[in-house]
Amino acid sequence: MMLESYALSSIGSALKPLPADWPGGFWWHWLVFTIIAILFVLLMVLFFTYFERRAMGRLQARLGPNRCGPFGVIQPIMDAIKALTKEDIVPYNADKVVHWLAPAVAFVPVLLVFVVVPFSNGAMLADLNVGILFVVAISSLSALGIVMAGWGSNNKYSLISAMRAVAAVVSYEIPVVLSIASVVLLAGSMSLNDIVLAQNIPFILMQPLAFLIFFIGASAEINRSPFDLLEADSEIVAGFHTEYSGMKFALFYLVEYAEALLLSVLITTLFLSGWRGPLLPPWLWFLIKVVAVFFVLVWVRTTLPRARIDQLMALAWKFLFPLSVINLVITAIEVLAWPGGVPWPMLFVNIGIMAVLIVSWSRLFKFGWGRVKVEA
Amino acid sequence: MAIKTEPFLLNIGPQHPSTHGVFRMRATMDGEVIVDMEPVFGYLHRGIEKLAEERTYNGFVSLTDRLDYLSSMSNNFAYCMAVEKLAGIKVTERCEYIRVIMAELQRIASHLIAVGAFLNDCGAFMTPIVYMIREREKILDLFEMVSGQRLTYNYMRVGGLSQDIPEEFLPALDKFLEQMPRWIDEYDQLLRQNEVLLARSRGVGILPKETAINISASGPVLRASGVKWDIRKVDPYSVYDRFEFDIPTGACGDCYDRYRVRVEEMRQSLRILGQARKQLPGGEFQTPVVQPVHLPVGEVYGHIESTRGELGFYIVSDNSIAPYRCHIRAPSFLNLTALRDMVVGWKIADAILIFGSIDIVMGEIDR
Amino acid sequence: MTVSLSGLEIGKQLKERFPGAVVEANDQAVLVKSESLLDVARYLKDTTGLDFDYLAFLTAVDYYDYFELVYRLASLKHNHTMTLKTRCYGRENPVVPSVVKLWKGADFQERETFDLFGIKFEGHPNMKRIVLWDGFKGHPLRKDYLSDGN
Amino acid sequence: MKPEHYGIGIAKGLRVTIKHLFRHPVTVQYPEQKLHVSRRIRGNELVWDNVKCTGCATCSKACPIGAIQIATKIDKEKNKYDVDITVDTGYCIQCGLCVEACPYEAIYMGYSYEKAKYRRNEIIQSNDMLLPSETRIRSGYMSPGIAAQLPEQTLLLEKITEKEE
Repeated sequence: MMLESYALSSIGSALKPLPADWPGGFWWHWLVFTIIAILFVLLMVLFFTYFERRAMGRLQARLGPNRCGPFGVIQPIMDAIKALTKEDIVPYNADKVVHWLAPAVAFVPVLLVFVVVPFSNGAMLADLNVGILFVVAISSLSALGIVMAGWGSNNKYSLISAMRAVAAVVSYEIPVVLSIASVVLLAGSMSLNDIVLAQNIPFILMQPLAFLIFFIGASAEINRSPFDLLEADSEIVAGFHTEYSGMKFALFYLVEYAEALLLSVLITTLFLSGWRGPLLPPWLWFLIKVVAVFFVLVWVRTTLPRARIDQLMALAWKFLFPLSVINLVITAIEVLAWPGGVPWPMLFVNIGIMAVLIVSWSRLFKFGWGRVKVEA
Repeated sequence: MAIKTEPFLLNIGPQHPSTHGVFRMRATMDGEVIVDMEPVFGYLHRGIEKLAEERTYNGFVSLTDRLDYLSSMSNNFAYCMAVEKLAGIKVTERCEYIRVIMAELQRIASHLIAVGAFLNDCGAFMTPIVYMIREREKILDLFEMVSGQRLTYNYMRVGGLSQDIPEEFLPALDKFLEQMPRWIDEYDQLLRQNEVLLARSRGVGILPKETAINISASGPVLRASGVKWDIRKVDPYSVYDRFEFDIPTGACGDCYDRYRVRVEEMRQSLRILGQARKQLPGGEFQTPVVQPVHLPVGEVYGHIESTRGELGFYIVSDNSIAPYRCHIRAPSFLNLTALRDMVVGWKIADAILIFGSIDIVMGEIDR
Repeated sequence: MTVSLSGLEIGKQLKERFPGAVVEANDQAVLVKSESLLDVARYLKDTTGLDFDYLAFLTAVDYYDYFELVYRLASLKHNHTMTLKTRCYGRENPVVPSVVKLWKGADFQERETFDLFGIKFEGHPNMKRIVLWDGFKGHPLRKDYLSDGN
Repeated sequence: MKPEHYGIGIAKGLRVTIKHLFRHPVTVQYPEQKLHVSRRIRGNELVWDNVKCTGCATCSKACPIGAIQIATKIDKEKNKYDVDITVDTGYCIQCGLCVEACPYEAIYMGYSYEKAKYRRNEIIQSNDMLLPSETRIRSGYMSPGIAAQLPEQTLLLEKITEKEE
C-alpha cells in the first residue's frame, strides 16, 4: 500500500501527461507503469482479501481475521504463504495440460486490463484511444481460463460451473457494453482518461440507469454475489476451482479479487469521475473511490441470496438488455438535444426515467417458473 | 426438448457443503436439470432402536438426545411422555410447565438453525445463519444453565426432570422473551421481501396438500402445504390446552411457505412461552416415583409436535427393566419421502433449496 | 383431542365386510391376517366415516415366533386414530403385502423394516436396504441377531 | 396489482446488514477472553470422592455406555475394604446419570472443559487420578451446595444488549 502510493505520488505527478523529455522516453514510462500496474493489482488484491473478510465479519456481527499482526493485517500474506506451501493436487484422469494452464490463462487478461486505467491525470501505461473497447475485449477473455479449469478438472461440478460461466459472460457482455456505450456517448471519447476528464458531474448522476446496469452486469460477469453461480458453494461445492489446491487455487483467488478490483476501478473511472476530487491528491481520491465501490460489493455480497442460472439469463435478456437499449437511445437523443454545456436537466430527466423504467419493468417479475417437465 | 442430451449421474453428497450432514442425493442430471433423484442415507446409522432394548428406561434418555441433535429437549420430552403414559405416571404441574418452556425454547432454537441454513443454502453468504446462531446461542445459554450442556441436554427424566430450574433462569428467560421479538422482526426485514429470495423460493418445490398427507409429512412441511395439523392443537398433550396460540399455515406448500411457517412458528412459540412463564406454578418438579424399573406389559405410542413434526415413540414393554421394542417415528425421515417428487424437474440449485427447506437432521433419519 | 378409535368397533365393521380377515380385535388394535391386509387397509382408507388418510408410522416387533407389523393410522379429517396389526411367520423369508400404493409414506418405512427385520414387502417398488449397506449380513433389530452377523 | 418487487426488499436487507456494522460484534476471543460456564456444567472428567464412595457400583449400573468400572476387594493384610474405580472418559458421553444415581454423592461431574489429551491411555483414569484437585474442580451438577460457590454464568443475553428502539 504505502510503497505503491509513494510511487504513485512521485511518479504520477512527474508524469503529467507524459513528458517527452523523460530519459529513455517511452521505455521508462513503460517499465515504471508496468511495475506500478502489477504492484497495484497484487497489493490491492492482498488488501481486498483482508478488507472483504474484515468488512464481512463486521457486517455479520463477527470480527473477521484479527490474529496475524495488528488487526490481522498480515493475514493475506499468511494465506499466500499457506497456499504456496500446500501440496499441489492434480486429479486422476484430469486433462493435465489444460488443468495446469487454466489459472494462468485466467489471470493474464485481468492484469492486462490495468494497462489503460488512469491512476491520475494521464498517469497510465497506455492512453489508448479505444481504451474502453480494450477493457471490454480483454476482460472477458478470463472466462476462457475458467472454462479450461472446469473442463480440465474432470469433475462434474467444475463442468457445470464452466458452462454457467460461458452462459453468464456471453449474455452479460451485451448490457454491460450497451451501458458503457451511453457513457461513451456522453463523454465523446473512448479513452478512459478522457472519460474521467469529461466528468464535471460524475456520470453516476448523469447516467444512473447505466450505472445500475453496469454494476449488475459486471458483477454477474465477474461472478460476485448475488450472481456468484460459478462458485456457488451451496450448490456446486466450489465450482470450477473445486479440484484446485495450492498455488493454482491461489491464482484463481487472485483472479477473483483482481476482477473485483477491475470492477471497482472501472466504476470509479466511468461513473465516479475517477481520480478527480477536491483537496486530496488524485491518486488518493482514486483509491478511496475504489475501496468505497468494493465496500458496496462486499455489502451486497453479505446481504443477498444467490440467483438461479435461468433467472440470471432472464435478468440479462429480459431486464437489463431492453433497459440498456432504451437508455442508450435516450442518451443519444439527449446528447443531440443539449450539445455541450452543463446539462443539468439531463440529470433529473435521467433519474426520473430510471425510476419509471425500473418500476414498470419490475411488473414483469414473476415467481415460480423454471420447472422443466420431465418424462418419466 | 429439441436438443438431444445425455443424462449424467451426479452424486450430491455425502460430503457436500449443503447436505446438512452425511446425506447423499444420487441425481440423474440433464444439464442443470434433475431428471431423477434417489436419496441415499444411513451413514450415521447407530442402531439407537436396538440400543434402547439394552438400556434402562431412564438410561435411554441420554441417547434420545442424539436423535435429532438440534432439538434434544423435544426428544427427551417425547420419550419421557411415552414412558409415563405406559407406566401411568402423572407428572407434577410445575414439571409440565418447565417441559413446555423447554420444548418451545427448543423449537425456536431449532427453527433458527433451520431458517438460517435454508437461507444459507439459498446463497445468502453466511449472514442470516450467523445472525440466527447468535440468537440460538442465547437459548443454548439458558439450556446450559438448567441442564449443564449445550447440545445434549439429557434434562428430562421419566417422572419429572433431572433438576429444578435454577433461580437465575426465570429473569434470563424474561429478558430473552423481551428481546427476541425484535430480532425476529429484524430477520424478516433482512430477507422476507428480498426479490432474489422470492424469485428463488416462491413456487419452487411445491408439495400439494394431498401428497403431503399421503407421504405422512408432518410439522412445518405439512403445515406449509395448507394442512392445519399440529399435535399441540389436535391432540393436546402435557398442558398445551391451556395456551392460546395459532397454527401458521402456508398457502401452496412451496419453499417460501415452509420458510414463513417456521418464522411464524417462532412467534407463536414466544407467545406460548410468555403464557407459560406467567402460569408457571411452584411445587415439586418430580413425582416421588423417580425410577420406574419394571413397567407393565403393554404397548404405547406417545407423540409430540417436535420441531420437525410428529415425533413419536412406540414402546413395547414386557415387564423387564428395558423396553422390549422402541420404535422412533422420526419426522425428518418421513418428510424426506417427499424429496424426490419435489425435486424432479428443478435445477440443481433448486434441489439444494428444496432439500434445505424440508429441514432434516441426519441423526434422526439414520437413527 | 385425537380420538383413539376402539379396535373392537372397527373390528366388528371389518368382520362384516371381510369375513375371516380379522384374527383378533381388542380395545387397542385390530389384528388382521396378512393376506387380507391390503383390502382392509384400502377399506379403512377409502370408507367415508373412517378416512384413514394418514399413516402415522409403520414398524415391526419381533416376537420370536412371528413378526408383528404395526400400522398406526390417522385421519386428519375426523381427527381419530387406530392401530392395525398383522403378523407374518417364519424367520427365513417373512412376507407381507406392501401398502405403498395406499400411503406413499410407507415407502421408506417399509424399506427400513425390511432392512432391520428382514421382512419382505410384496409389491414395494424398490425393496432394498436403506440404512445399512448392501452387503450387510443379518437384520439387526431381530431379537436373535448377534453382532457378528449370524 | 401493486407495482412491487422493484428492489425495496433488497434495500431493506441492505439496511439491516449495514446496521450491524455499527453494532458491537458478538465474537469472544477464546483463549484470551473466557466466559464463565454454567454452574451445572457437565464438563469432562468425572470427579470422585474416595471418602464417601462405598463401592456400591450404582454409578456403573446407571451409566448407559458402561464407561465406569468398579471393583471392590478386601485387603486382608491392611484389614481394609478397597474400592477400585476406572473411568474410560473416552467413552463417557457426559450425561450425568452416574452423578444422579449415586446415593452417597461420591461422584461429580467436572467443571472444566479444556481436558484434551495427547495419548489415549491418559483418557482411561482410575482411583487417585479421579480425586478432586485444583485442576479438577467439581461442577454443581446435582449438588446445589457446590453450585453456589461457583462463579455466575456469563449470559450472551446480557452481553448483547444493543438495539434499543
